[in-house]
Amino acid sequence: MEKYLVGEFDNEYDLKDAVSAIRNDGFIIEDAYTPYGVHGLDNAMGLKPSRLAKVCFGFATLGLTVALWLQYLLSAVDWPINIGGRPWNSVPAFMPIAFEVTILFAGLGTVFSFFLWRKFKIAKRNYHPSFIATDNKFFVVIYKGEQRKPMSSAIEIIHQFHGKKVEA
Amino acid sequence: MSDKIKNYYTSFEDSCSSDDCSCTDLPPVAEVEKTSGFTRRSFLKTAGFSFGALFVACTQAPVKKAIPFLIQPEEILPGKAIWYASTSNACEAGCAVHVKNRDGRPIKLEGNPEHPLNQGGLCSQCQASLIELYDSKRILHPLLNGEKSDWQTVDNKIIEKLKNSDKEIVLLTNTVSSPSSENIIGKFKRKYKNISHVQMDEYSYSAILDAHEKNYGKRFIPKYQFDKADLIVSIDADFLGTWISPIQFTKDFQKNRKLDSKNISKLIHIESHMSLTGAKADERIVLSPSEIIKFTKELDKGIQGELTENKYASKIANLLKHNKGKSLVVSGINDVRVQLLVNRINKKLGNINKTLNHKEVSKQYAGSDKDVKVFIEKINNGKIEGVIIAGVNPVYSLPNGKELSKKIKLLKLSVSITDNHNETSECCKIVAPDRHYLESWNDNEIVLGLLSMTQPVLQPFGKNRSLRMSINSWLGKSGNERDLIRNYWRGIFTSKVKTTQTFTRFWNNLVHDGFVKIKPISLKLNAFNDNRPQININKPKGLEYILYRTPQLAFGQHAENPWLQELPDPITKITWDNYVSISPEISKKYKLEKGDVIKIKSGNNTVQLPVFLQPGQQKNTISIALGYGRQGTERFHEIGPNWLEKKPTVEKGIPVGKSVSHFISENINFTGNITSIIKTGKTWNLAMTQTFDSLINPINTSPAIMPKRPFVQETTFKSYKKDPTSGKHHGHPVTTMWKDDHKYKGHHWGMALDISACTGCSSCVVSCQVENNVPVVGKDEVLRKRDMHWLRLDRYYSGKGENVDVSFQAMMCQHCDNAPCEPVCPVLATVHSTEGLNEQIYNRCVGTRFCANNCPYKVRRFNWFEYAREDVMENMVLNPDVTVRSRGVMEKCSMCIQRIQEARFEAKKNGKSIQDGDIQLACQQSCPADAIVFGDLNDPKSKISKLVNSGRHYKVLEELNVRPTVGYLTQVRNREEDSNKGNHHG
Amino acid sequence: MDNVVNSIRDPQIFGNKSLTDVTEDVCNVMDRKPKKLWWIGIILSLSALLLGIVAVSYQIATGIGVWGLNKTVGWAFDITNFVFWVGIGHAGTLISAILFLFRQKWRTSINRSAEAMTIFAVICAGIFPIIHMGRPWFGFWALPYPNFRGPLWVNFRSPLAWDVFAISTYLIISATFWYIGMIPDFATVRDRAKNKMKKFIFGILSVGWNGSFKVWHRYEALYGILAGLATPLVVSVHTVVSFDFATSAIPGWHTTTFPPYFVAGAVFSGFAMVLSLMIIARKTLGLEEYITINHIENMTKVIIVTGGIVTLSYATEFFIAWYSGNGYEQFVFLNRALGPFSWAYWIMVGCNLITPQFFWFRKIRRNVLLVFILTIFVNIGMWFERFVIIVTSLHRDFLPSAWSTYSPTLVEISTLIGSFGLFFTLFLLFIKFFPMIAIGEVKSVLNYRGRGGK
Amino acid sequence: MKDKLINNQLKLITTFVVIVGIGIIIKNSNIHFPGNFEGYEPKQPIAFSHQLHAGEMTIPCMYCHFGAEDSKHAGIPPANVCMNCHEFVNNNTNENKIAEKLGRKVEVSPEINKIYESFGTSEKNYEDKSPTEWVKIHNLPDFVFFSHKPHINAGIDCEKCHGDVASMTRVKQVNDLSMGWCLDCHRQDHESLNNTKERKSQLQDCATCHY
Repeated sequence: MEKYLVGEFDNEYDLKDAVSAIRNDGFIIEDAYTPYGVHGLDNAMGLKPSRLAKVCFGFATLGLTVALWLQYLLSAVDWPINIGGRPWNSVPAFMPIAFEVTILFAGLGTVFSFFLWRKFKIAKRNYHPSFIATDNKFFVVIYKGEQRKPMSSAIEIIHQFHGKKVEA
Repeated sequence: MSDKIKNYYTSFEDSCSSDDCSCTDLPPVAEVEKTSGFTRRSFLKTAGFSFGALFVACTQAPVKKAIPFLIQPEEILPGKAIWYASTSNACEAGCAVHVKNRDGRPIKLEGNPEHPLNQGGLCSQCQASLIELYDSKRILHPLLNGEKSDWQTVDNKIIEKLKNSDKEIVLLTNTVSSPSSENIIGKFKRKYKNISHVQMDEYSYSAILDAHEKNYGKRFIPKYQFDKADLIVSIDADFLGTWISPIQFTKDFQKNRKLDSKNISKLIHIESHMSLTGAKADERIVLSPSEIIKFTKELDKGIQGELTENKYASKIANLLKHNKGKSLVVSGINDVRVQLLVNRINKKLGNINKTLNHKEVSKQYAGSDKDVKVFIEKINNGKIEGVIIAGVNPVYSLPNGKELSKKIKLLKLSVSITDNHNETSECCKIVAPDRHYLESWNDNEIVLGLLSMTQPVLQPFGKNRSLRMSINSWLGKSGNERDLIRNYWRGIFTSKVKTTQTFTRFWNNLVHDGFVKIKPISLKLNAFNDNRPQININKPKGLEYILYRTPQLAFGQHAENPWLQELPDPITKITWDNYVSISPEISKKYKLEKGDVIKIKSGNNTVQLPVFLQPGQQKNTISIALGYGRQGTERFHEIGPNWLEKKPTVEKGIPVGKSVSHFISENINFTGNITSIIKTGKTWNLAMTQTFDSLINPINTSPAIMPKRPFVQETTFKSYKKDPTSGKHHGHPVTTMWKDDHKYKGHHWGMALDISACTGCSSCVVSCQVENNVPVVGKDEVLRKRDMHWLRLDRYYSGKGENVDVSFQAMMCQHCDNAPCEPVCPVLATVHSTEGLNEQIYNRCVGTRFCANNCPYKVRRFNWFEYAREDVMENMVLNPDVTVRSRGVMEKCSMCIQRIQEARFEAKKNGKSIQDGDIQLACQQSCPADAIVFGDLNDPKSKISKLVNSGRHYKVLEELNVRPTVGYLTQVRNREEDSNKGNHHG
Repeated sequence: MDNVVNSIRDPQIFGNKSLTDVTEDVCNVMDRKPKKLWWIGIILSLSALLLGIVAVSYQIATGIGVWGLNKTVGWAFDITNFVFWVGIGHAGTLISAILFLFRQKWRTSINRSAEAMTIFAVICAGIFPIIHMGRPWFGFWALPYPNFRGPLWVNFRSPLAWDVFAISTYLIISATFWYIGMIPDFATVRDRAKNKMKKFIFGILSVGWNGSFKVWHRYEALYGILAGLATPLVVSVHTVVSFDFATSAIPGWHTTTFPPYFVAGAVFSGFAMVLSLMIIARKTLGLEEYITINHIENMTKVIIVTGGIVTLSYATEFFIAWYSGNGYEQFVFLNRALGPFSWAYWIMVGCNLITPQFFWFRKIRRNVLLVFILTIFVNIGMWFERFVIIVTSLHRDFLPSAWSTYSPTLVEISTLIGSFGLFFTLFLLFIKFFPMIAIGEVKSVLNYRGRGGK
Repeated sequence: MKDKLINNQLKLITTFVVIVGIGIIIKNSNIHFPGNFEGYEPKQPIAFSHQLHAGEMTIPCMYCHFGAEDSKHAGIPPANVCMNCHEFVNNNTNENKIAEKLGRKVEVSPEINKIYESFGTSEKNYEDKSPTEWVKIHNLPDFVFFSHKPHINAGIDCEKCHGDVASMTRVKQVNDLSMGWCLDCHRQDHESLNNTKERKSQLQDCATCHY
């Protein structure tokens, strides 16, 4: 617990305001812990938008390509079979599957990437055995060191926003 | 073509010299009984044919054994079909057949194209008679008082009775058309003086014979030459369906119906109930039975130049007079007076020896009602001591059969020669089992001067013996059947056969070809003795009934044949039942609907049967099919798949349908008057394969722009001659946005069906069933609309009331080039071949049924269950070249792909390409009307290509752009104008 | 601004709940012994399921012949049930995905159970294409996998192959979406669980979730993406299902309006089913404060709209049949309304056209019992819609000689009952053992009216 | 961090190697997919050696399996074909050849004797006649139509499918007889086929084998 300072709040608004203030004071916010996704906290913490959307697009493109290419390959090249007089490469008929596979690749790929980000384990580490951020409490974790101001000013801010410091 | 096939025929003659063909190393099949009855294994082992698969204790995979011959007969090659020429005995018509033998078992019958009578056609009964060979309920050993016995005991007993008889013993047989049998019966009569021979036909043609006796001094049936007649007037003679020799007549009839000739024959048919001939008739006149007799009388008056009031009679008489010598009047009424009138008319018209051949007369039927009547009287008066009954079932087929059976039971000697239990054999003390015709030797002189040969194509299953051999034993002689016949012919060879050949040569030809022309006996007829009968018909007060035979079951001879029972009646499309066909007028009068069970009373006779509303039925008549209610059909209780909601085809112990033999009049007349009709309040399900009769939409759901569907397109002969495309529905051109990726550069198989020629006889349906291992499913499944026939014969009525027209349209897979079934199958189980066939791959099919749903023609059949194949005996009829489909897969017409492949292999072997006509599909081969043509659409010289370009060719549902390769040729009727049908031009 | 708007609105959740209240209320359902009503429900569902299992086992052992199908009508109850259940499955994704994208906050109380319903409905639906095969044990042949047959692939042109892809994609994506949505709630359950077993199981399910906002940040991006993917997916799936019919050659099936018609119908029936279930669930589990009358009212409004589209579709079909000048097409529609199956047609019209009209009245919309009854009618009507489309089009198509009729057997009816048994069994187990309300999401809308909640 | 990356890559490579390895093992082992009986080499009732007859004596295949040219089945020779030679040859050991020369009694080989025994004691007695029950090696499912006739007439060597039987003492199935294996040839050009495009694709039609 030496490396981190943990503050506890009762609602999202206090947490959000406190995080903004602490960050403005030059502290490094390691993380925040909340029972639900607090709207606007990402801006307060200064998090960059996720890259998952780009990943998703990549997988979708892959899915589309694979589906169209495979359907063409298997129906028209590998073993072309006359099916009801339809053209070998019946592109319109290949569209539904191409679409579904696109979605499948995009969805699964994105989820896979999401989990891959933390090696299939979402929790990085547990900072404190007693804090539980899944019920009604909100926490902020401040990294000690490299800060311009002393830690006490951070604790002050926490108190200012109706929070309290979590003791080790 | 014929030469090529001929090479296949190998007669048994070469290798067999003894009766049982035991010249090979095969033990007689009868040995098998000792082990465990007939199993596939023991049959294969003993009958000795290769590749019996048997599963021995398996470690990893089942071990399959292959058992070769010990000594392989030269002509037998496992896996290759051998064809034998023979003559069918399925009915008295005696059509010539080719029997396809594979690995020692006959698996298909086909008409012999060279035979002058049936000319390659074969009826449904004959096609189906094959399975009777493998009937596990056949009697395979003699029975004494119902107990299993042996020949020695039985023979001794019979001979003893024969020797010690002091009263008459009657040998009652069907018509004996075999010269050698006639000969041996003669010997029999000479040896045992008390024996008298009575011939009877179950369905009697006695009146024709008797009338000719009165007119010409000899009992004979002339050879009717429908091919030479320009005008045919048929007075209730269903010659295309059931009368005398329907296949021969259909072939002949079609010869004068070729549309490319200047004139075609015109058929006028007079009848009370709808028959196949009536369905095909150009003019159909509907009269009640009593009116028909009256009409005949009036017609005779008209022909003889007297005045007649009957408008039909005068009109037809005029027509006939215009066609003197080119017309033919026939009648199927078993009434001597009517037949005398018909003889008078034909004589007056000068048809004798022009359209009515008095030289090569038919010997198919010779039974005499008079003789039978005398026999019955004698037996009733106790003047008879014993009977030997062969080939007929009088207890069933005679009107007073029940009393007869009681009398027979009282006799000292009663012998029944039959190969299955029937009503007559039940009351006989001794049953001497007969052979199936595919197991026996026989000779037939069906028409004078034409000798047909029957030869065995496999070893007999049991210790059966034909009538000839039985009599031979009772004469105290031994020997085998073949030698008996051969020696008989050797004896009369020089006198009978006008040839320079040696006898061996003659005999070998006879066995090889199946028939040979011999010198006919000259009949020496008397000069025409005019005999005008006095007919006074009172108009009956009530309704009249007609008893008729259906083309599939005839008079019940084949009632135990599951194929025939499930074959829909060509007219009513009902399976597994007989019923009372009534006219809509009667239905209205008595408030009857389809399926209501009514009680019909005529004198003391009653019967309860469900009713069926038959379009085209004379308004004051009802008609009932004969041949049902046969003992032995109780067995069909078991038939069909067994499941939760299964209803048995027949209740336990109840036969299929009801017998109406007791309604036959004492004079063996098949009509009569009804005393009363009572509605019982019960209902009965009639299993129909087609419930909608008309191409006209049901009234309340009919769209204004399409009151009638244009699937059957028809015209008259006159319009056709003016414009070959007349009557055709002119659709809109179909366009496509896709480029054609699929050009058929090799063969492109196609088929054309001539609606105009098709008589609806349904022979093709059975032929297809036999060829392609189509299962029988039972009445309940048919009721549920799950019949399995690949080829269904759609029947449509047009017109109203009595005056309806009938069209038959054979509907099977149309092998569409743009098949709608194919793109919907997820697993590629139905795809297109490079030769334009729609292929169904059973082993790939998972059974989504999407293809069947998407088929506009609804010709796909699904295996709803694992259809019973437990009867190992009947399994031997299966075609080894066609997969037996398992449960859950789709099947349909494959265009007999196995035949196409066979022809391809043969062509390859000979280094040639397939020629037009090399491939004959099963349906096409059997068709007596030659209505089915198959061939290569890419070959401009093929018959099919010519038909496609003939102007008559159209495709059903062409507007869907599915591009079927099966097409139809317009219905052309030879009549003046088409009043009730306006052609729809879209 | 927020205050002005929000003050005139009802709160999303009634009863002034605190964050802990939400946790407790939802989790208590999982801890408490279930009510008597739940037990009755599960026993009924399990017996229905058992009946279905017996029926399907018998059918697979004996053959498709135990159904009332015939050579003309090759599909009836099987595919009707399939389309019906797929349709039901649509509301769930629609509520969770599309309403999420439209930022409809009222979805939070119902989206979890609606998604669960989707998955269970798709499972129910997915069973039918498999068991309707003649040889279901070879059903895997519909998948393109390398094999020793050449290799032989599948027919990518077949709508049934499309179905395989569409339904499995839909099931996978919906299940993923559902699971992803539940991870924070699993963590909540884990953290308050006393039972070790429960802690362990939910520990695994929650993959170590601890409320880290850095994870929340990415999690919300992922959730948004999945919602974005599920939306076109939900439309495409029923479009593909409608292709089963629309790409065929059979009049009455061969219709270009089918995709929108089917999608609207699916949403229509799905919302009705969600409503029925929610009404049962809130009653049996005492969740009236979470699933409020406002939720019910909102959903009835969606039913009015989709019901309107369905009505329009029915009218369009008839209009096009008349306008096309195609006799076969006209016949099929006349036959639908006046033929032997007209009773089914009029049940369909009665239930789907008339029922939604009651929802124009606010009093009815806010009467829970009436809404429940009416939604049941909508579901009956929508089942019959599929039945009418499938059976009436097939039983009289082109050739009169092949026309036939259809009546179901006991086995088919049992299978239908069994599918309901499976659905309700799964659903009842779900509401007992999983957080049936999205705790995290509800918490986020507690203060929707403004600051407060203390 | 770098270590971790390498570690991950190592894991990936290991997994890949293991999967490929398993594949190679399955391919080369005797593990077969269901329905594949490659390598089937059952014991036959008579220890007949193709190596001796077809190999050393160079008897052509079609001498015994004469059905192949004109039938679906190549056929197993009936005992009378065996007797064409074995009426005279009843032993193959050199000692007995010498013994024969010297006019001493020749011992009949027990295997050849089985042929004699199958004919039974006398011509008319059917009871003890028993054709040899050979074990069928090359089995195809019932839904596959295979005919030797077109293949032999196309000039395809027996060895192409049956392997080098002339070197086998006991006959063994050398190919898996799978549909893919059939198609390997049916997709190829063969000099004996008229090598037109249609002809080739016709051989790939489903109904070439399945009907």
